[in-house]
Amino acid sequence: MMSTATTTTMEKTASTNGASSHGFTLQGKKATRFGFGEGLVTLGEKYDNVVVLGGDITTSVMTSYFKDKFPERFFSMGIMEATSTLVAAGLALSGKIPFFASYGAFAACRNTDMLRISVCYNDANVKIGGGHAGISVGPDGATHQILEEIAITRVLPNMTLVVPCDFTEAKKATVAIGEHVGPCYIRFGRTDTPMFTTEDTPFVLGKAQVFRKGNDVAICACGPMVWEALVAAEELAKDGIDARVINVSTIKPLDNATILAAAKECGAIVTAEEHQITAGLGGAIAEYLVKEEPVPMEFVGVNDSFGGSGDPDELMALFGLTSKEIIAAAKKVIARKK
Amino acid sequence: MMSTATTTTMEKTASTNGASSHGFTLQGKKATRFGFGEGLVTLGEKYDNVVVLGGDITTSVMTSYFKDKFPERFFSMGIMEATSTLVAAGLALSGKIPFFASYGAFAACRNTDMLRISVCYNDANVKIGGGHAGISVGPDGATHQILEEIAITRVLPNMTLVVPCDFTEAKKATVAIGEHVGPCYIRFGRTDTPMFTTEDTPFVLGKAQVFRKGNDVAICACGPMVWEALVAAEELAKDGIDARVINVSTIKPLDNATILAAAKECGAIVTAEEHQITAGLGGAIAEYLVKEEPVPMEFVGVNDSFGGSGDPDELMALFGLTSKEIIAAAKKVIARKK
Amino acid sequence: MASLDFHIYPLETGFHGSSRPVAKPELVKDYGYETFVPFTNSSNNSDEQVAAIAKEIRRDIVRALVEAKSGHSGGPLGSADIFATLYFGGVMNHDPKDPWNKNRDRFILSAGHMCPVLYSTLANAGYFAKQELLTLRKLNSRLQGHPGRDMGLPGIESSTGSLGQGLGIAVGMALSDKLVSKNSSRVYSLTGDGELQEGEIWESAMCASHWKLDNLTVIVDRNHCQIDGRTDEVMEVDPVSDKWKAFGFHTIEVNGHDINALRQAFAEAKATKGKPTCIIAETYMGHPVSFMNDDYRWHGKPPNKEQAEIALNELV
Amino acid sequence: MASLDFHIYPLETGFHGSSRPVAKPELVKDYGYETFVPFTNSSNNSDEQVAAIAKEIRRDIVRALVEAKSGHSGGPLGSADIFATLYFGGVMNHDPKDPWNKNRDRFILSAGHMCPVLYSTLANAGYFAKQELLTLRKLNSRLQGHPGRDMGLPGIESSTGSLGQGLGIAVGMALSDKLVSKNSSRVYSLTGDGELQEGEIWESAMCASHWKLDNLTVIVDRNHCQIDGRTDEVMEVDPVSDKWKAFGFHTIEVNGHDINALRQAFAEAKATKGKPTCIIAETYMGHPVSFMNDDYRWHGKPPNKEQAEIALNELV
Ligand SMILES: Cc1ncc(C[n+]2csc(CCOP(=O)(O)OP(=O)(O)O)c2C)c(N)n1
Ligand SMILES: Cc1ncc(C[n+]2csc(CCOP(=O)(O)OP(=O)(O)O)c2C)c(N)n1
Ligand SMILES: [Mg+2]
Ligand SMILES: [Mg+2]
Repeated sequence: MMSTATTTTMEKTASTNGASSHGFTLQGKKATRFGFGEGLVTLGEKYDNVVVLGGDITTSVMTSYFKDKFPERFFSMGIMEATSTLVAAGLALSGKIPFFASYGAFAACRNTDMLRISVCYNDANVKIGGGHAGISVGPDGATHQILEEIAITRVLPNMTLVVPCDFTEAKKATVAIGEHVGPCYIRFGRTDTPMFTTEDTPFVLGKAQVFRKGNDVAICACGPMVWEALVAAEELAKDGIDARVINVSTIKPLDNATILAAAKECGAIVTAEEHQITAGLGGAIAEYLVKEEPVPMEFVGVNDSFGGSGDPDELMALFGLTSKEIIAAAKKVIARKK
Repeated sequence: MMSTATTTTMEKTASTNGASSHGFTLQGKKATRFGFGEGLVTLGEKYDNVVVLGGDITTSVMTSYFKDKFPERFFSMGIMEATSTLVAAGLALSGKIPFFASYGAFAACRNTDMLRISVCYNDANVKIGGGHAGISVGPDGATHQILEEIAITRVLPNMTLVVPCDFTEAKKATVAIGEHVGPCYIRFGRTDTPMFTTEDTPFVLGKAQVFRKGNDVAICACGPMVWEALVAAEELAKDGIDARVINVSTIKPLDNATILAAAKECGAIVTAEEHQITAGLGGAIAEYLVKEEPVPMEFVGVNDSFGGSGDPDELMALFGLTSKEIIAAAKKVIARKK
Repeated sequence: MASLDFHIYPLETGFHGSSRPVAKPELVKDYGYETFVPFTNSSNNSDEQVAAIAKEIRRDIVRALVEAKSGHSGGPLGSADIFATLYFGGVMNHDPKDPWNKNRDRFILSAGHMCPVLYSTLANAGYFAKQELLTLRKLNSRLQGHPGRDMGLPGIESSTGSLGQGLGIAVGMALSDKLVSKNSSRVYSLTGDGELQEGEIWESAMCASHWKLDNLTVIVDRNHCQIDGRTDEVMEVDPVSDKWKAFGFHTIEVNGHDINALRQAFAEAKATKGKPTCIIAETYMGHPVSFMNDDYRWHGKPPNKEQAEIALNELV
Repeated sequence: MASLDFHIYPLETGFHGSSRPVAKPELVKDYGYETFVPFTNSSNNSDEQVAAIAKEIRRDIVRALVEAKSGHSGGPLGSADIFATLYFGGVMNHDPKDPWNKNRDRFILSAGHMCPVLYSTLANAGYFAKQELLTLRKLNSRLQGHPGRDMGLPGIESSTGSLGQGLGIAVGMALSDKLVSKNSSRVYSLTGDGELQEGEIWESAMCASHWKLDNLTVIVDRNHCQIDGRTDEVMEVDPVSDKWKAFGFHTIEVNGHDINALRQAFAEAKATKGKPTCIIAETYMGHPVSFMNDDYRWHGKPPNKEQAEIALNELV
């Protein structure tokens, strides 16, 4: 799964050189959803008021871990994402810390009005897990893929939006949103993707992390595209291009300082996300930078179309979501620098 | 209603000078929803397969005009925005041209999943009217105001999104989306707002119109903020600033050529919308320009907060949605030009 | 194991993310509000006393609406007897002096547009000064056009206004009480009958009965009216009682203007174990104001000054 | 007055907004697909003949799934008798040679994940070559993991896959036929029983009965299973029949594996005037494959090669 050509190259590079310029090592692959599942268990162990609502796909979005461990704090809701979100709001207004998880397609779209009014306008301490994000879901096809929810959730006032880059960060991010007070949405994927951060890799909710230093161009990525960005940076280095790679795992609130520094110091930005180019991470960064430091940008993402069935790696290649497109975008944006 | 201080100034200016530099004359006030209602009747008269679905607020969103004229092609759906959207999709897939209208809060958020899958992924010829948009709804407060749906609808592939600037354009836009094949969303308001375009003012779906020439800064606005932009331009002219005013009534697809020319020729952009700054019209323009011509931008809109009760004009002033903020933004962005 | 504490009760902080002030009641009318002594909640209050409070609630609704110049008359007036029974007939366990008491029963107004009756009820119970009713729908008022929790008005448990959502929140609260905290609080939620057209109502109903939430009581304000007309013409919701039964509820049909019948219904709901209860309260929209009674055109408009005067005269 | 015409029937254009090609069936297996002669739809087909076709549909489902290496076995296998009856028992008016004929009856698969049974049914009727079944879920296939109208597969009336949506689309089509075009076409839609938890099902039901859409027949695949377990444990949907009745439907409960009973039910639905009909078809998930039968764990996984062989042997 997702053993794209670029990743293979990377593995080769790593084994040849013994080390990479970014300091991350590929530790195999594991889907971010497992990090979410484990994070829930950690929270459950720490706090007795963390509760989880199941949406009839508990073994897909790994709420099953919590269910097995804390059956008395797990509540099956069946297939009613709108009302599950409302029930979560009611629990939050009663002092509980409820997590509700489903596929992002349904955890952000079936319940958008509920997120807007009952969660965000209420400022209810509800945590939403949106799984199977992006197109890497694969064969299930367009209805089960979701490429729109970064836009949908980040436009909501009071919402915090996190897109962890790998399994390890997903676990940290899940614990962090559980401990943060206020509405949160966390996005995670179904398919096994590269694991490369460690327990020691810094993660702070609301902070973007520079994963590789460089001043020629800054690649701002989220989710599994962070690894693709690191791979791209290694390739770019061969052409003498020194790319900064920033893991923008918190998309809302955006870490303006880190983004601004990148724009000032690199003068050109590439964004990469498994989402529509429209209104996503790239949009968030563009909106901020034109106000502070307008620099040339290029976007790697899905270009305003629905996904489709296929193997995850085939789809990532078909829709242009690999290091290859990041490399091309980086070269293009550097050429545009004034 | 909405007789803001700036508008009053404008009225004075017009009567004093006899003419304005943009060539538009204030013809009184009328809410854009009435244009929607009249447009539906025009469509009904022209085409026998135009049908309208009522959402228990027919006299608010003016589908009542169509209901009165063509009762046999009007179907009351009660209060079920999600299913009304699905029924519309079924009608479209049967060769009808269905319009469903409700408050934008419910016509874009209660049915987001339906818009995504059954309308847009189906490429069904469904037309959604989202009324009571912005905060100018007034006393009903935050739940009935909507400041997020430009983001929510423009991220959907296959969607066409129109935000007419006044009553007359709303009527034209309604007819235009009826004759356009594919999913469309039209946004309109409840409160009476300035009427200033005429039958002769050009309107083409997908085209932005330059409403005032100028090369110092371009103000890109939609909805009632277009009038505020014109008022602002008149004021700026007094300070020797020549502002271009662009009516971006079609937000998706964006008229890239007109936007690009504005960025190139003016070197600075202000956007103005009755919407969150996040991911709205300003976001759409920023996303495009950083790829082509990164110029300084400033955004006039609601800054990531919910609305509230009050008189429309009080709210517009409180949330910073008047010509005053546009003028300040224009001066600020001009100062930022390199 | 620790509970992760967070602030769940609203403060008087004004609008989100801003330092906007809360509107202070300025208007002082000749309503005797300054000297008003709140009514107490007691099962010892006679039906007549509760009915008298309902009348007072209605008067305050009219006064607030005429001042606001917009807002909903029909539903609030028609459901005042239900609110009076709940808050003053000894049905709900609530304390205006300690509004966020952990053991309180909670009320969620799913039909958010009907908030004038809730505001008026709360003011009559002493949650806040009656003068504040006259800020209804005004800029920075804690009495938003639809309930806004962000304004921190005591007694407002949740923002509502988008129909079909409040009931699900109430279900979450009932689930929290019964199955997580395991306390004996009860949760009440009122929905409109047009509101029953929203599918989330039936999701919430299914969920409540699946989890056997016998601490939940739903009241349907069955006034046969919604905005566009009579409910059976706009979108038929009958047979209402069969629907709730089929979704696992104990159902009680009752005259929603009969305090005694309402009290019995609430008692029956409390006594019903193993399933939630739905009380279908037959009411007249706008009742008992002569020119509003049973007329859907009064769903969403306020009386003007003359109409208000007539209404207030009828309500003495 | 003119009708504004637009292209409502899908073409084989591939994915939206792209020139992506449609996958061509490459796999040729020893299934005799090249020489296959489609079955015809006729009320003269005996129950046994229809049952035999159901078996063939099931075999093709297993073959497609094992090739796809992902996808749903349980629902599709369990509902094959319903599909065989609809498409080959003379119930639906449909023509594989003229798939978009204006007078056709339409079928909307609300439970989109069950598409393998629909694809297999359509192939057996001759809508497209059986070989194409072996492209299921592959890149650029017209047989998407959930039905995608953009792929232009003949017989696919709408994209579905997000549960609870297809029924509303079917209601719109029935409304269009009966009240706008005023033709006599019928619309059929199949939902899962877990799917009944989505509130839009009840909105759609209310709407269909409000508009008296007696040209609409809903079939509930009542297999008591969903992803996380038995339906009564995940979220109780019983009493299913009472719910549909309370929402204004004529209801028929039937053994969903009994062709004759199904035929009678569809006939009764056609004869029922003034209200839509809901046929609650009791089925077993995965039926009749021994190791799948009535086991919810087969909701969403394909058989591996060995399992497929066993299944195919059982299905001769
Ligand atoms: C989701 C949603 N859709 C539409 C509205 C607009 N709306 C407010 S009240 C109302 C009618 C409600 O009818 P009912 O529940 O019977 O209340 P009543 O008219 O009896 O007060 C409508 C459609 C809304 N508030 N929320
Ligand atoms: C809106 C939505 N939520 C969740 C899902 C994921 N999902 C697909 S099938 C399914 C279970 C459906 O149960 P049922 O309708 O009984 O079908 P069966 O398992 O019997 O095939 C779920 C939860 C979905 N497709 N759509
Ligand atoms: Mg009513
Ligand atoms: Mg099932």
